[in-house]
Amino acid sequence: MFAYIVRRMLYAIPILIGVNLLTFTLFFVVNSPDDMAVSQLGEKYVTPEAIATWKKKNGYDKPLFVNAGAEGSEVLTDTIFFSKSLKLFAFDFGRSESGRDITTDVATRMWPSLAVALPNFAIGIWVNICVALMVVMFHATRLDRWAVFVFVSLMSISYLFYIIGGQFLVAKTWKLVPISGFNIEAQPWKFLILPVLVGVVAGIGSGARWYRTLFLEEANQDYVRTARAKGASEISILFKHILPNALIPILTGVVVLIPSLFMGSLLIESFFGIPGLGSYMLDAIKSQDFAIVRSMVFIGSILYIIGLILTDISYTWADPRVRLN
Amino acid sequence: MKPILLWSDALIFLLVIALCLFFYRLRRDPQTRERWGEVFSSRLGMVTFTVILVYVGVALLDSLHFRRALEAPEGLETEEIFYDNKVTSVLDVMLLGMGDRFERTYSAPFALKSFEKKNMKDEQGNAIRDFPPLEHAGRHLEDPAERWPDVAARSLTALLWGVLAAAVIIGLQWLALRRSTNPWYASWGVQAVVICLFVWMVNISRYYHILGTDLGGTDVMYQSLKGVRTGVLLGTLSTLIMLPIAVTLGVMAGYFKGWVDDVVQYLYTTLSSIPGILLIAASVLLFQVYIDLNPDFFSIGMEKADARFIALCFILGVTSWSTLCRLIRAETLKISQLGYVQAAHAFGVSHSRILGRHVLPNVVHIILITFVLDFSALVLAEAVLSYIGVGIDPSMGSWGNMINGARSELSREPTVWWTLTGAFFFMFALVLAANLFSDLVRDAFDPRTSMRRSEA
Amino acid sequence: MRNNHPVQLLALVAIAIGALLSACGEPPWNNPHPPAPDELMIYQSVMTPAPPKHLDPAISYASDESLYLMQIYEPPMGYHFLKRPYELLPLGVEDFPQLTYLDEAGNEVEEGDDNVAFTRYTLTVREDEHYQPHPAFALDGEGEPLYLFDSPEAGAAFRQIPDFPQTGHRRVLANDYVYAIKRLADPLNGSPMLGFMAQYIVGMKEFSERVAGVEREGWLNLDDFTMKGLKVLDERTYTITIMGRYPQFVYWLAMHFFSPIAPEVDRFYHNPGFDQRNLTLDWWPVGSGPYMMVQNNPNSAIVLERNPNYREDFFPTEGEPGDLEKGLLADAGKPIPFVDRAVYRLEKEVLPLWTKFLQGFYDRSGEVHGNTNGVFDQAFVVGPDGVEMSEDLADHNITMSPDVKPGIYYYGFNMRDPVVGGYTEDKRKLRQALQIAFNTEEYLNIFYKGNGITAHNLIPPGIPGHLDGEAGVNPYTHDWVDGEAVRKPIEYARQLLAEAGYPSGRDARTGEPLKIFIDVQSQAIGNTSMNWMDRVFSELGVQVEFRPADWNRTREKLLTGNTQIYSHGWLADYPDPENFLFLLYGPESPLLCKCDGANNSNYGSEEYDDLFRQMRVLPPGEERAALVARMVELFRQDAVWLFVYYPKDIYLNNSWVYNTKRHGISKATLKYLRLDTEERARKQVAWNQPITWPLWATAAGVVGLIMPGVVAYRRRQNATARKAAERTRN
Amino acid sequence: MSASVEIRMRVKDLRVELAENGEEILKGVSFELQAGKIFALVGESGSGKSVTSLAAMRLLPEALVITGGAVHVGKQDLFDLSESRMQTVRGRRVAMIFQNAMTALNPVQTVGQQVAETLELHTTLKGKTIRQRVVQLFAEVGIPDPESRFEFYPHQLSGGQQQRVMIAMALACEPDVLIADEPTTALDVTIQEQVLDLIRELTQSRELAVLLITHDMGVVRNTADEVAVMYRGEIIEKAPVDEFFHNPKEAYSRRLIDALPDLTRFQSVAVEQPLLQLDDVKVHFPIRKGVLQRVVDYTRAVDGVSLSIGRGETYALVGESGSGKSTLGRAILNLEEIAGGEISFKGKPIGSLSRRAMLPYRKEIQVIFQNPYSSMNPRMSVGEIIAEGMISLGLGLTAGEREERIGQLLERVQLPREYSQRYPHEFSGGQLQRIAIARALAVEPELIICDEPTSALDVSIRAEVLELLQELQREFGVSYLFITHDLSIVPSLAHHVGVMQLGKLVEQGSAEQILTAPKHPYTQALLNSVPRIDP
Repeated sequence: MFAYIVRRMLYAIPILIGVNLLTFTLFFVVNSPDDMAVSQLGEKYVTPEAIATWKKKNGYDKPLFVNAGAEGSEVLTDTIFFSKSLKLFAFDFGRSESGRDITTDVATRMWPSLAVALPNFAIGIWVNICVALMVVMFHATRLDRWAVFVFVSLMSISYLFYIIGGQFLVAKTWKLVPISGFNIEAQPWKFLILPVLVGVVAGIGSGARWYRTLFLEEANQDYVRTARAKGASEISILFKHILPNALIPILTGVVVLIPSLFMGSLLIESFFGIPGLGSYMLDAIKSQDFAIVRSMVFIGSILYIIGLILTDISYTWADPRVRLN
Repeated sequence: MKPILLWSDALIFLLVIALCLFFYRLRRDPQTRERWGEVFSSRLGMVTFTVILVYVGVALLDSLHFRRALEAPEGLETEEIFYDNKVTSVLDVMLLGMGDRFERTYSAPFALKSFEKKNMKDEQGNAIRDFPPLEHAGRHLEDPAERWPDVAARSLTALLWGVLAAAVIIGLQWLALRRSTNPWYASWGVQAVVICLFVWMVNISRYYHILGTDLGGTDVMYQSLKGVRTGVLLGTLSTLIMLPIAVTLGVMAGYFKGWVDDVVQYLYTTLSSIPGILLIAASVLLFQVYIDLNPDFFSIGMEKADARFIALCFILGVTSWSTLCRLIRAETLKISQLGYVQAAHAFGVSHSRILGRHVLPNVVHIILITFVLDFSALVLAEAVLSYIGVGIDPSMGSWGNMINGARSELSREPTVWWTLTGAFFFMFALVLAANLFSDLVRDAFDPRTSMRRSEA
Repeated sequence: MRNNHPVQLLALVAIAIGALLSACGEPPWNNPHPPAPDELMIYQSVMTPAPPKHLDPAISYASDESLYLMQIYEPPMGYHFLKRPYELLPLGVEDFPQLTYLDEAGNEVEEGDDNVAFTRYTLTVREDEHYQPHPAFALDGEGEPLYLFDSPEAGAAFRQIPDFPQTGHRRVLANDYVYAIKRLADPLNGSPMLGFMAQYIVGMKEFSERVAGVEREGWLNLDDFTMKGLKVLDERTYTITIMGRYPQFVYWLAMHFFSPIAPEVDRFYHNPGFDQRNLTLDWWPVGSGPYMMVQNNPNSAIVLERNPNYREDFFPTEGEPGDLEKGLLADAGKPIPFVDRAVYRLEKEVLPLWTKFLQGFYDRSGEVHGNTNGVFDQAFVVGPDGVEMSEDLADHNITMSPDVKPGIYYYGFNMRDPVVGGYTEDKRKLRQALQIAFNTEEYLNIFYKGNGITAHNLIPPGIPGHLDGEAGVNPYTHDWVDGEAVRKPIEYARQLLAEAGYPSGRDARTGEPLKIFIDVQSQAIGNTSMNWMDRVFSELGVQVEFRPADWNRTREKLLTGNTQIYSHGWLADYPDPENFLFLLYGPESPLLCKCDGANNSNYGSEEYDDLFRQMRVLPPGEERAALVARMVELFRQDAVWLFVYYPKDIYLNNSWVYNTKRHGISKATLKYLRLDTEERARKQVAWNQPITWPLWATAAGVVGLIMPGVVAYRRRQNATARKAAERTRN
Repeated sequence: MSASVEIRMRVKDLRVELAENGEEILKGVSFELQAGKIFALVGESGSGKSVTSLAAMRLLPEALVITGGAVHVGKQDLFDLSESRMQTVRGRRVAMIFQNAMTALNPVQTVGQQVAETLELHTTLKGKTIRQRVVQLFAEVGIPDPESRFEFYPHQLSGGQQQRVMIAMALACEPDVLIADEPTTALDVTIQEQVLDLIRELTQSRELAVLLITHDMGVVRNTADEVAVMYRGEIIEKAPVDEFFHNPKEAYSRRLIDALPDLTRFQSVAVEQPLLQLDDVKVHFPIRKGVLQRVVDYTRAVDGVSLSIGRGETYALVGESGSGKSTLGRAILNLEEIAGGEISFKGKPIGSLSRRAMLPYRKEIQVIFQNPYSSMNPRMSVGEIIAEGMISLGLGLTAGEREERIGQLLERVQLPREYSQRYPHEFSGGQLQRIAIARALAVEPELIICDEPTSALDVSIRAEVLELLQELQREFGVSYLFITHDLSIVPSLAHHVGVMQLGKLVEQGSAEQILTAPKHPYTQALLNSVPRIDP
C-alpha cells in the first residue's frame, strides 16, 4: 500500500506540470504581463516606467516559456513559467499581484471555507442517506414514485434560486439568522445555519436520488435474498446489509470531494459573504489576479489528486475485497 | 429581408438533421427500437418528450434569423437594398411584436401603470410626480377598473381559438397515429395545453405585459421566451462539440490500451484535476479577448454574441469531455473483452472496422445517456456561469442573465419579483422535463438497469 | 437504533430546533455583529465590494482606499467639512503654505514676474500633531527602537500589529513630511505620483534615479539622500520647491500622498520577514489622523479606533446656507471625533447589504459606492423628496445626504474618426444630432434612479467654471423654457442629421444607413441599457453596434485611437477647472503624447490648447473665468462628447446617524460623525423580531412526510401472501 | 401423519403469476417433503423450479405474485402468516441455500458474522455462545480451521467453502426443512461432489427434509430420494429416484436422462495427420510490484504445453476453471502473446506472427465461444455477423454469392434461411450457438477452437449442438480443439483428451484410455466426480 501511494504521488507530478502549463497558456493568451500591470496599478497616471517596475518587481520581465536570449538550460529555466511553477512545487505561492502573501491568505481563508463546507458536506450526506433509506423502505409503492418525482423536481431548480430564496425567506422575511457574513467573534455558527441549510436542501434532490439508486441496486443483490431467507426484518436488512454495501459506491463518489472541501464553494461563499477560498477564487477571476488563480488551480489539482488517492484507500477500508497494488 | 445563418443556427440545424438521420438509421436496429419504444410507452415519457420538443421547437423557430430590409430612403434612387442591423427571428414574427413593445422601465405583470414614479405635468401644467401609465398596456381601456373583466374576456376568446387550433393539430395526429399502442393521448394533452397557452399569450400580450417589464422596459415574457433558444442550444451544442473528442479518445484508449491509454488517461486526469470553474472562466476570458482583437470578423453585434456563445459551448464541451471519455474508455475495455470483438479478431477484421462496427455502436447508449443527462446540467450551469460573469453575452437573452440582473431587484422595496419568476418557471419546466426524460432514457438504455428489470 | 429510525429523525429535528431557539437567546437573532460594550460608540459600516488593495499613502490611488487612509493620515491640507464650494483648510500644518517665487538663479521675485522659474512652499507643522501609538515607536532602555530584528525567525512570533505588546509614539516632525515625499520618489514603491510630481518638484527625478541605482538590502534610509526641492528648516518647518508656477499644487497637499511618514516606521516594516506576514506599510498604516487601524482583515473587516494622541480638533461652527436648518451645526464647536470605533465589514452582494441596512445593523449605506454605482441603487428609488420607500419602511425614517460628485461620466467621440470625427460643420451637426437624440435625463432616471444630473458643461458643480441656471445651459442641445432646461426636440435632431448628410439616418449619396460603434466596458454596462441606447438612436434611423470589452482592451483601443465612441469617467483630484479642462488638451491625446494621455477624444483645437496653457498658470479670478468660459463654449460647439452627466453620491442614513454630509473630494469626515446608540439598539430589537412559525411548520412538514411511509411499512409488515396477491390484483 | 414418514412441508396447488400481465408461471404445483429425505425438483431453465422454492419461502420478487395454493409447514399455512410472523419462520423452520455462494454472501461481512446473524435472529444466545456455536457449525460442515475462518470475508474462501458457509448458515437454527436451489451449479466438478456428499450426510444426521432444485440429472441420480420433473410451471412426473431413472414415464424425462454421458462408447482414433502442433507453449502474465511497477514475477497461465491435433479429429482439453485451457485456446488464435515454445499449423510456425502475417491463417483456424449471447454483436443482423469473416478475410465473393452462402450455412446448422435478417437477441442460446458455428464455418476453416461451447446451454440443447458439431466434422473433415470443464461430454465427442491443471498438461491420450484408465490422480478425481447412471 505504501508503494502504491508513493507511486500515485509520483504520477501526480506530470499531472501538476500539465496543469500549470495549461493555466499559464490560457492566462497569458488572455493577458500579457503589461495588462496585469495596468490592472494592478489602477487607471490614473500609468506610465510605461511604472509598468516596467511592476513587472520587474513581480518577476514578469522574462519571456513566458522559452528564453531565446539565454544560454544552455536557462533557455527553459530563465522564464516566467519555470520560475513561477518551480516555486509552486515548493508550496511557495508568493504574493498576489496586489502584493498580499498568498500562503497567508490561503491559510486564513481555508477555515471559513471549511466551516461551511464540512457541515454542509457531512449533514448533506447524512440527510441524503436518511431520506434515501426511507424511500427505499417504501420502494415500489406510490410513495416511492412521488419521492423520485420530488427529487427530480428539486434537482431541476437552479442552485441560485435556493440561495436567493433562502436568503429572502429565512433571513430577510423571517429574520431568523443573519443574512450573510461570517464573524468569528459573534457566534460564528449562526452565520453557518443558512448556508448549510441551503446547501443541504439544494443537494437533497440529486443526492437522495443517487443514493436511492445505489440502495436499490444493492437491494437486488443475492445476499439480500439470503438475509431475507435467514428471517431478517426489512429494517435490519436495510441497515445491516444494504447500507454497508451501498457505502462503497457512496464513499468512492464522496471521498474524492473531501480534500476539495478546503476550496469551499464559489456560490455559497460569495452570496453569503463568507471569507473563504471560494470567494477568494471568484474575486481573483474577476480581478484577473493571475498569481492567485495559478495558486488556487495548483492547490485544487493537488487536493483532487489527494482525493483520488484517498478514494482508493477508502475502498480498501470499506470493501474487504479490494487491495491496492 | 435577408436570411442570416448564425454559426449556432447552422450547428443546431445540423444537429437536428444529424439526429433525424441517426434515428432513421436506427429504425432498422430492433434493439434500439425496442428501447425507445420502452421510453415512449410510458405516459411520462410522452409528456416530457413533448415538453422538450416544444422547447426545441421554440428554439428552432428562434434560430431562423433574418434581417429586415430598410425602406429605400425618400428621394434617393439606389439599386442596393440595405438591411436593419437588428436580427429578427421567425419566433419574433410569430409573437406579433411582443419584443418591440417597450415601456420606460419596470412594470408589474398586467399592470397599467409603470412601477416607478416619474416627474410629469398634469393637465394644468403643474409638476407632479406619479406613476405614469404604460404605453403598451391597457391603452384600450377607458376605466382601469375594467382591467380584470377585460383580461378574462380576452382570455376566453383566446382560449377558444387555442382550443380550435389544438383540435386541428391533434386531430391530424390522431388520424395518423390512432393505431399506435403508445400513449399518444398524453402528448396530445400537453400539446393542447401548450397551444392554448401560446395563443393566449400572443393575444393577451398585445394588450398587457403578462410577466411585466424589466429595468429597460422590455417585456419579461419575451425575454423568457428568448432564453429558450440559449438554454436549448447550450444544452445540446456543448455535448455535440465534446462528443468527437471524448468518443475518439475514449474508444482509442479502451481499445488500443498501452501507451495510447496512458496518454489519454494523463490528459483527462490533468484536465479534470483543474477546478472546472477556473478553467471555464479562463477560457471564456480568452475567447473574449480574441473577439475583441478581431472585431472585423463580425459585421453585426448578434454575430459577435453568437461567436461568444459558440465559444462557451465549445469551452463547456472541452472542459467536460473527461467524464464521458472515462465512461467510454471503461465500456470499450469491457467490450473489447467480449466474444464478438474476440471473434472479430479471430476473423482478422481490421482495427478500424472493429472500432466502427463493433465498439462504436455499442457505446452509443452511453453517449445517449450522457447527452440527455448533461443537457439539464448544462442549462443549469449557464445560470451560474452568467452569475460569475463568464456566461452568455449580455446582449443575448438568457435565463442566467435574467437571474443575474434580477438579483438586486429582490432587494428593492417593494420587490420586483417577476423577472426572477419568469426565468425560474421557463427554466424549471425545461430542466424538469429533461431530467425526467433522461431518467427514462437511462432506465431503458443502461444495461445495468435493464438487467435489473429482467431479473425481476 | 435501527428500529426507530423515523422517530429518531423527528427527535433530532425537534432537538435541533429547540437548541437553535434556546441558543439564540434574546432577539435580534440575526445580529451579525459581536456583542460590544454599550458605552462605546461603534460605527457599523461596510467595505464594498472589495477590500482595499493598498493602504500605503504613497501607493494608494483609489477612492475606496482613501476612505480608510484619510481617517488615519493627516495631510498638510484639508477641506472644510460643510462649506461649498469646496474650501481648503490647513490640517497638519499651522497655516496655509507661504509661497515664495524664485527665478532661475534662486533669487526671490514678485509673483507676477516673468522670470518666475520656481515656487517655494514653506509649511509649518502644528505643534500638537502627534502619531498614533505604534510598536515602531517603542524604544528600549537605551532609546533604541525595540522591535528591530536581524533575521525573519526573530520576529516570527508577531503576525499582526496588535501582537506587539509595546508601543510608543512621538510628535510629528517636519522631516516626516519630507521623508514621505522622498518615498514618493523611491521607484521601488511604484507610487503613481512619481511620474506626475517629477514634472513639478525640483530634483525629484534625479533623486529617483539616484535611489534606483543604490544597492539595498532591507531598509534604505531615504534621509541619507537629498532632494533638491525639499528642505527641513527646523523641527516644524519645511519647504517644497516646485518648477515654475503651479497654483493647483496646494490642492495636492490635501491628498494623502503628502501626509507625514516617520522614517522609523518605514524601517520597522522593513524588518526581515515582515512582508511575508503582510506586516507592511501597505497593510498597517501609521498616521497622525483621528483614527488608527486596529484590525485589517480583508476577508471580513477593517476596524479603526480613535487615536488617543490625536490633536485638538473641533466641529466647525459655520457651514453653507441651509446647514443650520438641517441640524448639521448642532454639534458646532464640540471636540471631535465622536465615534470611538468604526467597523467596516466586507459586503459583496446587494441583497445582504441592503437588508442589513434596513434591519438597522448598518448605520449608513453608501460609504464608498455612494449607492449609485448601478448595482446598489437598484434597491431604492430617489425622488425629489428623498428616498421613496414602501409604507412598511416609512417608519424607518431613513435620511439621505446627496452630493453631486465632482466628477463626470461621459461617452466621447473620437475626433479622428472618419465618420463622427472632424471639425467641419456637417460633422459638428452630426454629433449634435446624436447628442440631442441621447436623452440623458431619461437615461439617468431609468438606469441611475435619478442619481445624476445631465451635464451641460464638462466642469461639475462645486468647481469654479460651472454655471447653474440659464447661463449654464448648452444651447446646442437644450432650450431654456419656463425656468428649466428642455432638450431640443428629436425633429430638430433629425433636421441636423439631414443637414449633416444623413437624411433619415441614411447616407445621402449611397443610401447606406449610418452605423455608429460604441466601445463599452463589458462589466460596466448591462444589456438593458444597450437596448435602450439602441432604441434611442433608432429614432434617428441610426444603427448602433456595441463593442464590449474589458478595461485592458478598451484602454489599448484608446491608446491607439482605434475607437469611434468610447465610455470614460473622470473624478476630480482637486476642485479646480484645470483638472477637467485638461481632458481635452491637445497634447494630452494618447496619439500625440504616446502615453496614457487623458484626451481620449483626441480633440485638437489650437484655440483651446492656447487658452488652456494660459489658464493653467493663472490664479482664480475674472480673467481665468473668462478663459474657462470660452473653453467650455468650444467644447459645446464642437460637440466633443456624446453625453456627459454628473454622478450623484448618496449616503442613506438610519435615523440615529447625525452630522452626515457628503464631501465630494475629501473622505476625512468620519471624525464629524455622531450616533445615537441607544436609539439604534431600540430600533434593532423592534425591527428584528424573528418569525418562528416556519420552524414549526417545517417540523410538522417533515413529520407529515414520514407518517405515510411509516403507515405503508406497517401495512407491509402485516400483509399475508393472500392479501398481497389481492392487492396486486386490484 | 404416520409414524414412519414425517411430512415436514406440504406444497399444494401452488400458483404464481406475473404481476404485470397475469401470465402463469406456476400452474398448480404440489409436492411433499419428508424428514430425512431429499426431494429433487428437476427442470431446465425457465421451468419454474426456482420460482417454486422462492414462493414457498415467500421471497418472490415483486414482479411475481402468489395467486393460489398453500404451503404448510407443520400445521401452519405460510401464506396466512403476516410478513413479520413469516420472518420468524424463515431461517428458523425453513432454511434455504442458493446457487451462487459468492454473491449470496454479504461481501463486506465476515462469514462468521453472517452465520451468527441467523442465531441472533432466532435464538436467545448471546456473544460468546453464538461464536462457539458458529465455530461448531463450521466444523460440522467441514470447514478447515473453523476458529480462524470466523473472521474471514467470503472472497477469502474458495467456492466450496463458501457453499459450506451457506449450509452452516442454513442449518444454524436447526430448521425442519432445507431448500437447496442449485447448490452446486457454480462449483467445479470435484468440489460439487463434496458438497453434495455433505448435504446427503446432513440430511441423514439431522433428519432434514430437503428440497433440492437442480438441472443436473447426474446430481439427482446420486443424491435424491425422490424426484419430480418440472416443465413449464408444472410437475409432469414424480417418482422415487430409482424408478424414475429406470422407467421414466414422460418423453421429456427420458430426454433429460439420455443427456447423461455414456462412458462405454468412444470415438475411434483415426490415423493421425498432424494439423496443429504445440511445442512447450507458455503464456505468462506479468505480476508487477513496488513503486515503479517492475515486473517481479509471472503468472504462468500456460506453462509448457505440448500437444498435437490431427486433421479431422477432436482434441478435448479438460480442466477446471483457472487451469489455463482457455488461455491456451486464445494463444493458438494469436489473441494472446506466447512467452515461449512454438505453435505450428500445417508445419509452419504461427506462434509469434504479427497481426498482418497472421491474416492468412485466420481463415484456417476459427473459434466458437462459450457465451453465445456476448459473442455476437447485438447490433448486427445474423447475416452481417456470418458475413463478417467472409468479407474481412477476402474470400472474394460477390454480395449475391455471399448471401447465398449465408443461406446455405444457416440451413446447414438447421436454421431457416430467413433468419439472416434477424438480430441475435431474438434467438435462444442453442440457436445462437448454431449461428456461431455457421459463422466459424463460413470461412471454411480446418480447425475450430470450441471454447466451452455448450456450458451455457441446457442439457437437452447441449446434446443437439454436440450432435451438430460431430455431423459437421464428418462432413467437412474439420478438426476441433474442444475446451471443456465437463468430462461427461467427452466420450461421445473426442478422439484425444488432454487434462490441464494449473497451466500444465498433466495427462493426455486417447479418450478411451483417459476415461477408462486414468493415471494421474487429478484425472481420477475429475472422473470420479462425474455423475453417471450406473446400470
